[in-house]
Amino acid sequence: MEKYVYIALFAPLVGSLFAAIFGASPKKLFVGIVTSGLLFVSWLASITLLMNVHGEHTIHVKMMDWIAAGGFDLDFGFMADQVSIIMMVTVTTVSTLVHVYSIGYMDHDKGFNRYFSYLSAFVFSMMILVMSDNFLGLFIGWEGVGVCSWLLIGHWYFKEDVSTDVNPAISPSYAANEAFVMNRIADLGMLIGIFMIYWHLGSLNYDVVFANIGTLSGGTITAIGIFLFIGAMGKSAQFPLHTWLANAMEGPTPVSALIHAATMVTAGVYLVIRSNEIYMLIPNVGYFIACLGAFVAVFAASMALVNMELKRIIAYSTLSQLGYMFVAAGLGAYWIALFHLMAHAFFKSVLFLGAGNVMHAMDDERYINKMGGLGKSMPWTMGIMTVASTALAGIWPLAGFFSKDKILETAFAEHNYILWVMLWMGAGMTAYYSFRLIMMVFFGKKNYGAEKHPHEAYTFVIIAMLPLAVLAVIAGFFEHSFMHYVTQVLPEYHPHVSTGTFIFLLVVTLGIALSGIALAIIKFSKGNFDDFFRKIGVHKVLSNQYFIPQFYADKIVKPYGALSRLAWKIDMKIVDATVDMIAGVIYKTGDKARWMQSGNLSNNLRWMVFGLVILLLLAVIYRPGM
Amino acid sequence: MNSLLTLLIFFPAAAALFGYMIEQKNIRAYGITITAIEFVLSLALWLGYDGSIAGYQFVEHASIVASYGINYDLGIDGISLFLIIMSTFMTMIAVIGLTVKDNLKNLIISVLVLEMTMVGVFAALDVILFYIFWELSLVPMLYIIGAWGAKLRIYAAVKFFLYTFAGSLVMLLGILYAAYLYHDSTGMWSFSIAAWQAFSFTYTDQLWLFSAFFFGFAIKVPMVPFHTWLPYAHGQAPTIGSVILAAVLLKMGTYGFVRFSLPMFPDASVYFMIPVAIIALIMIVYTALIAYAQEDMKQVIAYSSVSHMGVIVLGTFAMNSEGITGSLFLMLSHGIVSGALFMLVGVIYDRRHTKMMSEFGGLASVMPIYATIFAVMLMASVGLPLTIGFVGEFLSLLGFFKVSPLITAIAGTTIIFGAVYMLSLYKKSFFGPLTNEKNANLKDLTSQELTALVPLVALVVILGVYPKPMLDPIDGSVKTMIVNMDKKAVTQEAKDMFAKANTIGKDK
Amino acid sequence: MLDPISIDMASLNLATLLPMSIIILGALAIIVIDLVVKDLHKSFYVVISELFILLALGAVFGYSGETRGFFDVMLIDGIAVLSEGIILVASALFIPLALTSKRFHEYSYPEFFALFLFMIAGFQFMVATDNLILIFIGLETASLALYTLIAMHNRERSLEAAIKYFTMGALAAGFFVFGAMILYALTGSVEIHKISEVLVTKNFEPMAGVLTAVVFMLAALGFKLSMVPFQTWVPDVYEGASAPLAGYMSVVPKIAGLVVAMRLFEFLVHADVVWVQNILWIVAVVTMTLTNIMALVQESVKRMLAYSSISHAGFVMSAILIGTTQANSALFLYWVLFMFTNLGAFTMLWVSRHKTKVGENKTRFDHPYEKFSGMVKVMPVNALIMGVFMLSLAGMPPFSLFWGKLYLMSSAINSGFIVLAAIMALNSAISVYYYLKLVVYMFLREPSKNSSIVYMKGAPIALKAIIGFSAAATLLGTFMVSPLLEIITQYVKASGF
Amino acid sequence: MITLTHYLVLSAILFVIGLVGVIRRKNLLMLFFSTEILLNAVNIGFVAIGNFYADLTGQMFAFFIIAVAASEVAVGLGLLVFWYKKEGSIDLDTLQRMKG
Repeated sequence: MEKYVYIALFAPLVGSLFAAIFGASPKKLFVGIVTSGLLFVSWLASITLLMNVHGEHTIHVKMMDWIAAGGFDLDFGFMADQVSIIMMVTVTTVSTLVHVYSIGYMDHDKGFNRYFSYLSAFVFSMMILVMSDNFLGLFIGWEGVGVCSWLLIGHWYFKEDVSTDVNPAISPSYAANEAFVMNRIADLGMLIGIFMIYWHLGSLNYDVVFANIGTLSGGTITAIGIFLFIGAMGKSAQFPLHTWLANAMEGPTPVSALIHAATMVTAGVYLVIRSNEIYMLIPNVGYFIACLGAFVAVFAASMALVNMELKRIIAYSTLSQLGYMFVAAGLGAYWIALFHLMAHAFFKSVLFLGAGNVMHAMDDERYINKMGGLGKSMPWTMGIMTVASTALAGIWPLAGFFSKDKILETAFAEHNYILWVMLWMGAGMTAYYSFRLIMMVFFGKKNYGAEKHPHEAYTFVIIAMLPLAVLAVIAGFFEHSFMHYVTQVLPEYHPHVSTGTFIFLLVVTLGIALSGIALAIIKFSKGNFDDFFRKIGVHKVLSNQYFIPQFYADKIVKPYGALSRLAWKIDMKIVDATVDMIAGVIYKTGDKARWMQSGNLSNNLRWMVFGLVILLLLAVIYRPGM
Repeated sequence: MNSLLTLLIFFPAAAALFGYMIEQKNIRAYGITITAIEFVLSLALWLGYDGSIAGYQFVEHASIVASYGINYDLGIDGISLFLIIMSTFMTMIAVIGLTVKDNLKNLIISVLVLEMTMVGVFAALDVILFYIFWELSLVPMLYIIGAWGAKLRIYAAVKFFLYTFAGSLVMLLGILYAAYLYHDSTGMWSFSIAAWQAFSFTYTDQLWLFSAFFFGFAIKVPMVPFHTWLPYAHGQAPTIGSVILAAVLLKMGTYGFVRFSLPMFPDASVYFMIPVAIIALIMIVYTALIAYAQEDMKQVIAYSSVSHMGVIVLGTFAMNSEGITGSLFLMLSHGIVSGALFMLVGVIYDRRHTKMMSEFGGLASVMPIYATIFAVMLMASVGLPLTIGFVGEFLSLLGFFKVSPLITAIAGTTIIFGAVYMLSLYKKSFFGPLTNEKNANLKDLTSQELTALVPLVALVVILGVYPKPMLDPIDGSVKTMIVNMDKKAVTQEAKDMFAKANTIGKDK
Repeated sequence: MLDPISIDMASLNLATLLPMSIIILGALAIIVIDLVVKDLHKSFYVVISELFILLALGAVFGYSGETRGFFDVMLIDGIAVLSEGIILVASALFIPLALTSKRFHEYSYPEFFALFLFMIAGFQFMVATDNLILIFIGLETASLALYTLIAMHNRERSLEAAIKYFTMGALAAGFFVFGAMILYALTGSVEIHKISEVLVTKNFEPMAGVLTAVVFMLAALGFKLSMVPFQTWVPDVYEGASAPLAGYMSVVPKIAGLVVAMRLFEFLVHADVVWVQNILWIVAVVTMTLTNIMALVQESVKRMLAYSSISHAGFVMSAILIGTTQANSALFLYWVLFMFTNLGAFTMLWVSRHKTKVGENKTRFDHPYEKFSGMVKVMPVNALIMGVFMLSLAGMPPFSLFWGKLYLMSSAINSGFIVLAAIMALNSAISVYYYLKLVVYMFLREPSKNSSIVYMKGAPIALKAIIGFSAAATLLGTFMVSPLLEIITQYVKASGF
Repeated sequence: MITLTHYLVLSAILFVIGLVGVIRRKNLLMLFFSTEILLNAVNIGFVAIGNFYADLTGQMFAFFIIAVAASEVAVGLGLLVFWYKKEGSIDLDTLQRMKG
């Protein structure tokens, strides 16, 4: 079995390095094919593990020593237990398909090879993240995916910076840096969490940590939990570290699909699920996580309501879905969180890919109000995206229904009715903005000039999308087998609600979802509904993302620059000047002292006599020790 | 092979003497050969080093001033071993990457002399001997900066010289006073480092001596507020000067802390732990801020190295082997990384004769390989896991966390600020459209530059993934050092601190 | 009726006079030869004097007998031997410099060499006695000869220098004898060991009298040792004198003065007369610091070296204040090493004269800094040697003078003069600047355009030898220190300091 | 009755006169005279003290001082004449080429 672990882990790396060889050279198709192939290998390995790992015999492998100093001794260790295998399968599935898709999508890009090298490198990091058997290994992957996302968001680095009202993200390279730095902020929190774990338990291996975490004082555990979660907030773009995700849409669309929808952003959720032993001990923190999640779910959804950028809308919806996952995780329903994570990975990634097709067809048009009526020209894409949106909206019998519904159920069962209400509203919004998007893109009248000739994407691209679409449809039916599988490591959880309530919840949730859809369809089938929001005046706030980006720009980025320039001035004008001043003073004193050397003989003689007299005076007046 | 260290020290010097006879146009080849041989010799040191032995190895002894206890004592342990190797290695790399044309012979010769002093500093086991090499290292550096530097070179060189010289004179006072104390209680003159490490000074004396030594080291490191010579020196120095300065000369200061301050004055070290840590904090945050404000690529890296040295100092004063080992490893990694970064800046400077970021932008599209290597070094510099930069930084912070979580938390911002200034540097010069047509047809790295840089890249990755072979010997020596510190500590506070810093879980 | 005076020759122990007599003999010989044969080439006289000096040197170190002799006027103790050694070696290094290829007419007079030898004899007498009379005689003999030697360089500047030096010297002589008079009045003796005995028995009463005497002595010796504020003559005289003579003056008269100072003051210091200690402290500190910072602003290397040598004198002055054996050994060690380095430096100036003057202050200086700019490009070896001298003077390890500084500072610390040591360190830090200035000019600047500079134009082998010798001594100082220290310490111990 | 004290006082007074001369006079010749006064002041003292102690050393010293004084004058005047030839003046303030 070990070898499958290694295959699953290193196949992407091999692919990445292979692609890297051709990094600087012009497009080579086989690069794309080879990397995709290797990912497929990795996928096969993951599936094999999925088939073979159950019950107690999870797989642990120690590859080699890494860092050993003082009491600290850590090696590259990997494990394949149910949770990580689920993650592996999800990651490899989506990424394999995204790779294939990318061959088509990046067809004309001159950074083709480079792109695939990065993409595979990302998958490798992601695999480390999910497969590591210790926190530091996870941190490697954690940072690794960060870098790859930096590289991929900045893939079109040559675009120039523009003002935020032209493009809120300014430029790919800017967005890339923003994403990296924001994640770094969170990573610091995580690092501190890791430090605490080490100094209290003397190890970073999951087994050891989780075995002994109970021995620590409540305060310590809480602190650890909080710091780890700060890390999670960064990666999963939870409020207030969420702004980077929307800007990350500057990257190529497949990247958004893979990294910023399916995998990387869910790493935070994974962390919380993985550390469930810790969070179970600190329900307050869990509750806080849940609340934050619920808040983000609504907060992000609200921004999606009015936004006009195709990908941003989906990005916000990703945010809000992450919120859902955190609610589940926070409330202790870890397997549900994981379930939603997986389901979401499928339908959200395919949604993105669809968006990619659309933008491609519209020569990288990013605003949905400049689209419309594309349904005729690209039926497949329309079909797939509609399915995905339905799944996202949580309509029976699609995946979203099962996973999301469970979360609402949990919230209700835990008697967190406020949370439930928020999530419920969120569900409605989700349904609305998803179909608003569908309507504005595929239906209604053309809002674009005749120079554009939308066309369906390559067949193999569509084919690459189909499996995801299918999964988006059927994933939900695996709920029970999934639960049985993962609860072998994750704590069992069943939302206990009476059948009556259950039915009620079902109806209510479905109801709001359907009504959301209905609203969208009706309103947008004839023109635009956003005027309503303009009327009630929230439009401006929402479309400016609650002015949070401006706030960061004005209150953090600008002052930071000013502060640094000030520091530089201080350094030059004060610290350095002082040093020079001291030297200068000495020098000037020397210059002053020269008058003594008048070179006039009688002055010299006077000096001698003066010296004599002074000494005599001293002899008279100054009498120490007597 | 017991005179290996002597060979290591004086082979370059001898080579420098003979260098005068070499034909002007072959001098570069000569330089590379010599430094390469030197590097191989230093590797032999590594092979011969026995990690299982505590204490110094390759010890050599000869008397200089017998009546006054000044001896020619050489020896290494895990702490100095890799610093020596790093010095020889970086010198070799720097010479390979050398692009200076005029008066090359003198430059190579001074570099060789410099190499002698660097190895000498790390190999010396006699305080006076150490001091001799320490001071002597200023002279060739003065020449290198002052003769091949940029416009302000003479100001920069003299400032560097005077500042460091002044600092080390204070240290000299400390040395003499320590010798006096040693003579006072043992009745014999000795400047042997080992002897002083074994000898336990009284508490108050320790405080004084620590401060005296601190001046010498702090200026060399350089620690805020004694750091202002560094930007000038780096800004004006030729590439090779900056490389060696950043890679090795700065490390002398931090090495001094590990070799002198901690083991000789453990109580004082504990007493000054927090003040020093706070200075380190200022270094980390304040200089990181300044680095962000710079317009000159080289200045960014110059200030960034001050910031990183802050982390090193912090780790050194963690008083546990996680921290100290980490800081020593960080010295090595910072040596390699900052050296590489300075060389990279040198590459673009050779092509465009400017280091101003405003002059660049979009370089990634014209010089992809250059951009890639730069990116790798950048990531190593911001401490990305699996690069050499991470191991040391992580361990240093980890180590100090036990002492003071709060300070470490603030110090940890280095991973944020580091990312900020480095990424903005990268964005300004490599990303965006190619605006300045002067850059339109810059040629990518030459084979010469690649031969210099690729080994560094390789090291960055290899040691990032598998640092063990270096960590083990270092850690061994550090552990013994800490044990001895604990043994000779006179105050209870110190003993408690050592106990606290080295226990996992509840403090006893 | 007077009884016939009968003295047992053996008791005179004339051997004590041998070194001086040799030198004086040499001087007379030169004069006689000049009477007999006219216009001999200077090289002849140079060699003759060199030989006599070496002979005397042999006699000095060969001597091993009674410390006292010639009516107990002579006192050949350890420090006498050491200082005589230094004086003679310095002279031996100095004389060959007359062999410069350029024509200076002082060397064409045999009197020059005769006077030079007389001067040496004077200094020898100064150090080889503790009798104030003889000290006075020696001092005056030496000084008068020296004035003349300076004047013989025969430029307005050298004449001016001679006059200044002479007049102030005369005043100093006045101080000296007045001080001697007071001491005589207090103790009825002019022999320092007797004086000290008497004073100690009288427990230094009347203090006022003793202090007054000390003050006058301090003023007189302060002039010789160029202690502030009696140092005003030094830069001018050095500038006026020929480079080698300036170098010579910075070494030999000072060591003579230092020895006298040791003999005079140390018993006071040891009898801890606090006043003397404090005053010496102040004088030493002020001297080394003030002149140090004055040296910073000089435009002429020669003047800079003048100031720096004052500062060095201040350095070693503190050894007398410390007064331990280590300190006194340090004094001699320092001075030996200083002798080589400083003579070397001045010799470099000597050989690097050039026809036209350079620098903005063209009319004034023979050796402005500008003259040396870019020297490394023109003649690397010279630049290197000069650089080594400068670094050594700056106390940069491992060059010779570093060891002197080291040992002196450590002696200060060992006897609790921490502050003094700190000030010493501070001063060496400051002094680096002006020594470095020359290094900077030589190594870091471009050669000045005017081609009329002829560095070291055909310097004869003798000069090169001298330079090579002092360079080697400076460079390899590290290896000389240990044996030197052995000898010095033993001698100093022997003479009870 | 004239005691030693009187002699010493006289000697001191003369010495001071000498000193004053040295610092006041601008004429080189006068300067030499002043130094002579200094020395002779000391001579008086020495002789008196020698007499007081009934010891010859004082007188010996005096003799030596006289001798030295003589030779000083010789050298001094030599320099002075030389200078006068060059400058045509023996005023101290003309003697100021070098300073700083």
